[in-house]
Amino acid sequence: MSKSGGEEPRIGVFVCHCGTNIAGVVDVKEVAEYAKTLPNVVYATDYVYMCSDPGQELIKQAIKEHNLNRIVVAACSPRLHELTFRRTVSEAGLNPFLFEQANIREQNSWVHMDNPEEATRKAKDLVRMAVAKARLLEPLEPKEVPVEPAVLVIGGGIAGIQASLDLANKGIRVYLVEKEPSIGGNMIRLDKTFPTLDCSACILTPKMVDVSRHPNITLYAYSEVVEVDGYIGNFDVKILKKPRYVREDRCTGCGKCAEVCPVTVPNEFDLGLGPRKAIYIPFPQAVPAVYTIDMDHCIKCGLCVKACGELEAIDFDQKPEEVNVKVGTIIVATGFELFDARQKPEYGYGIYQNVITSLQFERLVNASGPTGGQIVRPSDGKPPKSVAILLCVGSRDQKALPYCSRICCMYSLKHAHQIKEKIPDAEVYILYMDIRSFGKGYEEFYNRVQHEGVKLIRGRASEIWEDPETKNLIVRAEDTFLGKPVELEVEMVILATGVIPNPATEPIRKALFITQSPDGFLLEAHPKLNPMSTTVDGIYLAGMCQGPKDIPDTVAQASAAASAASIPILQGKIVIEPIVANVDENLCGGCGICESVCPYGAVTVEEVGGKRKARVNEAKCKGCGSCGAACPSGAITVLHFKDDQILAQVDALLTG
Amino acid sequence: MPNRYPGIELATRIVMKNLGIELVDMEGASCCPAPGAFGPADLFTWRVLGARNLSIAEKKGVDVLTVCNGCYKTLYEVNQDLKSDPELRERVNEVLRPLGYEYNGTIRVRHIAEYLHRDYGVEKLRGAVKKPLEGIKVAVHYGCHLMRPKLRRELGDSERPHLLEDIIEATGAECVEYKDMMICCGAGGGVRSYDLALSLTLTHTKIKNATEAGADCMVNVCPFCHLQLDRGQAELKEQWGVYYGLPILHYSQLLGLAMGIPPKMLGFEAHYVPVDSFLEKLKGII
Amino acid sequence: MLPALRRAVEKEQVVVEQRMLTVTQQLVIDLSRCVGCGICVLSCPKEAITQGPVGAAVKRAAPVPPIVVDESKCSFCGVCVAMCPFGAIKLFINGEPKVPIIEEEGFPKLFKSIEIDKDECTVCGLCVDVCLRDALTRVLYMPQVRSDAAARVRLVAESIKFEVDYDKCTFCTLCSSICEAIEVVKEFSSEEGLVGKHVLFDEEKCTFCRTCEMICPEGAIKIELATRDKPWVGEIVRNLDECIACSRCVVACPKDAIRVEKPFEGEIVFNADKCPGECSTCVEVCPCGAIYLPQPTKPGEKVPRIAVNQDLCMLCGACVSACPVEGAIELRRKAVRCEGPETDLWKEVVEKLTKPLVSRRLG
Amino acid sequence: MSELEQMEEKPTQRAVFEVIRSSEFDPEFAKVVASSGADEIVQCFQCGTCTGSCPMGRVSAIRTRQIIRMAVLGLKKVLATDELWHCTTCGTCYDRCPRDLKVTEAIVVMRMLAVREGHIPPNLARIVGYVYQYGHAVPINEEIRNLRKKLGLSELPPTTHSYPQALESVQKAMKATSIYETVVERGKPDRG
Repeated sequence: MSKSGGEEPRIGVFVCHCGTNIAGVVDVKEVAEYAKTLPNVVYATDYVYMCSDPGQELIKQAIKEHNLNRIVVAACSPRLHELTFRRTVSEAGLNPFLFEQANIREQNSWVHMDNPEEATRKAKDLVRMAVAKARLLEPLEPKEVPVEPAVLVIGGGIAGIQASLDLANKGIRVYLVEKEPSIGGNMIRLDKTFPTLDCSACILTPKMVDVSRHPNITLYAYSEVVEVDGYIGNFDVKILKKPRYVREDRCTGCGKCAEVCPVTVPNEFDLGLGPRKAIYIPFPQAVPAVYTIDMDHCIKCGLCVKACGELEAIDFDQKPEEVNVKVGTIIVATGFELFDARQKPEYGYGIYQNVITSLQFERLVNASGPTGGQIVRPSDGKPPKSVAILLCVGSRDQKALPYCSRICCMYSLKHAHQIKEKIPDAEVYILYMDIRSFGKGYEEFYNRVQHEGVKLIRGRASEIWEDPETKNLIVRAEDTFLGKPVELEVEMVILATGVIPNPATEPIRKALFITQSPDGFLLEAHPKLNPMSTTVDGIYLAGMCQGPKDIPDTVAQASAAASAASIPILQGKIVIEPIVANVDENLCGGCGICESVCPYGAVTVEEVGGKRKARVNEAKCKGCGSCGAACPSGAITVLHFKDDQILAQVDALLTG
Repeated sequence: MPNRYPGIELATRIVMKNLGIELVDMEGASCCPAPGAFGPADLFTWRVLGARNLSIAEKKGVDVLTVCNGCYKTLYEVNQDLKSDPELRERVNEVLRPLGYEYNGTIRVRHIAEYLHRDYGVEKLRGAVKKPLEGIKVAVHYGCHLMRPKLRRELGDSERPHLLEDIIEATGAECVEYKDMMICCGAGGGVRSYDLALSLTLTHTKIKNATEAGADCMVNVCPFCHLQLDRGQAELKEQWGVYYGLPILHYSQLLGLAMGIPPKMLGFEAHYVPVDSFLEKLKGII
Repeated sequence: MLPALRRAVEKEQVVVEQRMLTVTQQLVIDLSRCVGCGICVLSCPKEAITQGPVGAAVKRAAPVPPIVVDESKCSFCGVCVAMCPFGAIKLFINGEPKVPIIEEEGFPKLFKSIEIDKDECTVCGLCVDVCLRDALTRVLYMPQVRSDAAARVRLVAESIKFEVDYDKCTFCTLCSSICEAIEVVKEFSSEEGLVGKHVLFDEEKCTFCRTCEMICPEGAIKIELATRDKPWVGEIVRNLDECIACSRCVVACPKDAIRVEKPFEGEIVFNADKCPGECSTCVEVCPCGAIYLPQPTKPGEKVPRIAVNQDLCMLCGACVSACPVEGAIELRRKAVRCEGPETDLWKEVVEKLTKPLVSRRLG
Repeated sequence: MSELEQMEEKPTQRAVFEVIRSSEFDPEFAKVVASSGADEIVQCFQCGTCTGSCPMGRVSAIRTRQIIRMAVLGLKKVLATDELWHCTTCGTCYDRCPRDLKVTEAIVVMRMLAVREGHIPPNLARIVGYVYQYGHAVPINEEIRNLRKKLGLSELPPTTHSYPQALESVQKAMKATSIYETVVERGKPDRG
């Protein structure tokens, strides 16, 4: 039996009533009395709220009076108050890890409410087990590691831009990585923003310019994060700069190359509505204003080289370039993509020319879009005199996306308004299930659009047919208020497609060992109290990658993430929980099973003195125990959950 | 096998024989029974009788092939239900065992269209066509229960499928798109016998739209749809005074023509809408 | 949905289309012109074109394009348009025929030329007769002269001299009474009485029949004709877009007046011993009619199974694409000529085109 | 007289002003529908995709969404409606329902419950009767026999028509389930 400091354990047991949460079911007095009968227990008592100040004082007093060196509190889940009691114990002069908590609330009184007798018996079992483990507890010392004073921001949309600027303004170095040739994300594609109708580019481009000029921000556009190693405070990041085939240091963005380029292809930025050349910038205000050659379409005719002349910015031989940076924290802001409307074949997207998506409409109505802001329908280029907007295309649909995409109601109301503004005599219908105008000023905007004569029909569109002659569309639905099927003949249909997590997030998610919720978006540490952090220390979330949200919410979360990401950096060092895996190198055979099961990438097998041995990176280790369970030779144990400690608990349970 | 249109039975037997596929009769089989017209009377009885039919095929160790969407729905779904629910299977077998039958879930149920498309193969089918029906415009009628509900089938999308188009185009004919192509013939779910006039409204929509799209004929894969679309036109003439005269062919009959089987062996006599003018059109080909 | 990519066979054309809201690009392949030579396949910088069935492989009712453009790979750059020796490919941007890469001088055009020595040419039209396309047309300036004697005369006449010996002329008007070209002017004066004055001649109306000369009782009229060196009755008009540089015209010209410059230099070799005979696919596909099945001139003479007239061949390679026999035909292009800037891209294309091509077994 | 009063005068119009009272909600009915195979109907959010998809809805009074609504609320009178029998079971609503409801199956279940309540349409009784009597909903008649002979097929197909023992087993199976009592027996007078 291992002892700490060579002393005989003197255990104090404290049973909490938690008001009536525990005491209403469990006979707490009986449990406390029982505890006194257990070996090494020298003191036991109960109290109404152990976590309260008087409760904690009670523990401290008892430690002093009874010279206690091990503490067991039987109360709620350790998730809630383990830290509280560790601190209490520590204040009384004991090592905080000489404390054990027995959960007699969540795992007992709450689940056995109708059986107080059995619950009391189970509480005794749990206390007995805790005491058995407490006897074997060892003092542990937390470690401190220094923090690299820089932040990596992945994704250059509004979330990444906002987070980068906030951090940079605090004086922190920021590496902003964007996979597209320019930052701006999806927001820069939008025409106006609801409900204030600010021009999206007008409010975003100043921030983009700030990013490009800020001395604390290093922008890696047309680049991808390919590898992340390390842990909070010390992440090693490998960034791959994709070849633009245009030298960033020489290109002035003059555009002479694009003028002469003979290859015209659809511009992804306009969602294929308008053209670009094989050498291009996606939009005029692009940051950085550097041209990129699309090698999928370039034929290397050399006209651009000639047009570029003495600048000699074009370099067909450019290769991908690797950049390594070191950062203390990381913000993921990888955004979203649209649901592919072709998955709802009843709406005919991809088949009927005049069925477009909402994002295509944004480009159509945008003054810098391919039509100069004129709303026209694709089949004949004429302004449509009637438009139907279909909500929830993909969203709130068990056959597609079960969740609400949150933004579609509002942007569709905005689209209806924009159509009415530009084609006043157009009939605009919105087919909806519910209008969710949840934000500040949103309900008022909804009201305004109703005033403008937009017809809202409460019914989800069931199908669309195209008249092959006129290319008009017949939208079928039920007006559920009238309880009658309706058929609307319109000249254009806009599908308010839902949002999905950006597929490009997935490799990043895996590299960072962060998790996703069932909907595919990245999982936050706590949905209410910590929505901008992940379960991995030092990695934070901003914007749509965490879940559908509008611009105000995205910006707010981005600032929150920036603030959270700056804390370890401003502290300069971080404390690491000592409950980590520990390798007994004498037993380790270097088989590597531990490495393959570790969900955090904390265990690696390395050469030590000519032999392969498992190594634990204590900063990355979460103490989950997967490696310990998998180790065939019993070489790995998790401190505070050592084999003898757990076996003692099991013994205690079976011998009760 | 369809009782009303023996021509479909004959055409299927000949066509399959020519394709080298052996058909085994299920002696003593009963009505599938009809999913829409019989099912609601008692879903358990519907499953018992369906299982009885399946057990006949099981005993012979062969999969079931249907030429009818209704039979397909009943037998496919009963097979699926009983395979996945051992308790239900036991209750069904409790009724069947004393009668000398037992369902064990050992076979598959396939529709002839599915079989020709997936198992036999479109390319091979094209190879079997001796008289490509070039220049013939076909309006495709899927019928509902072949593809729907898609969650209970493995045939893919039911909004814009191309299963039938593929095997029809293998005969050399061209498929024309027409409005409301995927809607019901009107007969299903017992509606034909419950309210004939109501069922004919959908029939009218289909026939009218197909005719306006320039179809020379409409091809189906279900004798019940076949009845509604064929006899329904005679009924529309009688009740509404409108007549389109659009010839209705079961796929087996169309394939038979393309394989060079003489029309008189394909049993067009039982049709209400004469196919003479259609056959006239094919004169240069067959 | 936009952008819309489409490929469709419409009548005798394959249309490859990329449609955006404001720009539509179409690559149109004229199947009546495309011979399946495969030059575009080799030239395409994006490898978007593949060889389809050529020759005997094509025995179907509907037209099967001998080249297949993958619309998803095509950059609509127009290099194939510039390279096609048969003018079978056209690029349209918003409905207008346009090849930006040529207009911006990023790529030259395939060179070919027809020159006709006007001095030698007799406008006989044999060249037009043998031309397989519409590259040559004979334009006659006066096509309807058979019944118009005056016009006939003017075709050959430089000038017609009509001279009246007034010493002999009695102003009898016999000449003017039979000919519209002659007018006799008489005047009367009190002083001199009736006096003949002039015999006017209208050259335009004269048919050089000389009847006036013969009818004049006094022999006062004399007609002389100054003929042109060479009656200039028309010309052969060239259309280079249509010309496939086969040189049949050169061979046909009795005056050696035509010179054709071909886009390719090199040679074609027929290994007649490898040819199984009785196939003649190469003969059928050859756009120049350069390949033939030699016939014995006398019984028992051994002739090769297949042969080519090198003069007529323009080295397109259609026969190589079509030949189903391994190694029966070999094409070795040595040089490619162009008109316009010889850019790096052009040089790359030339490199690909000048690699030897050998016929391969089908399948 | 006001328009409202006028309408109230006419008893046929009164239904317009009908109040649905909570006392009419039969929670058991909703449970029975759910337990008979349409377990997810409570998730219906009344979007109307089903009605909008329904080909019959365009030509008849059937409103799929309302049928489901009545079942969810436990309004048992849905079983007595004519519209319940207008569904052709085409499954379009089933395929499009964003809540993954087995809409068509729910309707078939409700039809079965209607039959148990005694709402037996004559055609249903007739078809069940035919199956009992001949083994087939569409028995072979004289005309078809002749045609079969003419086409060179066997006069009777190799089904229950040819195998009396097989027919007997069908009849026994039907007797062993509740259908005999609820439909065959009760439906007899309707069979002409």
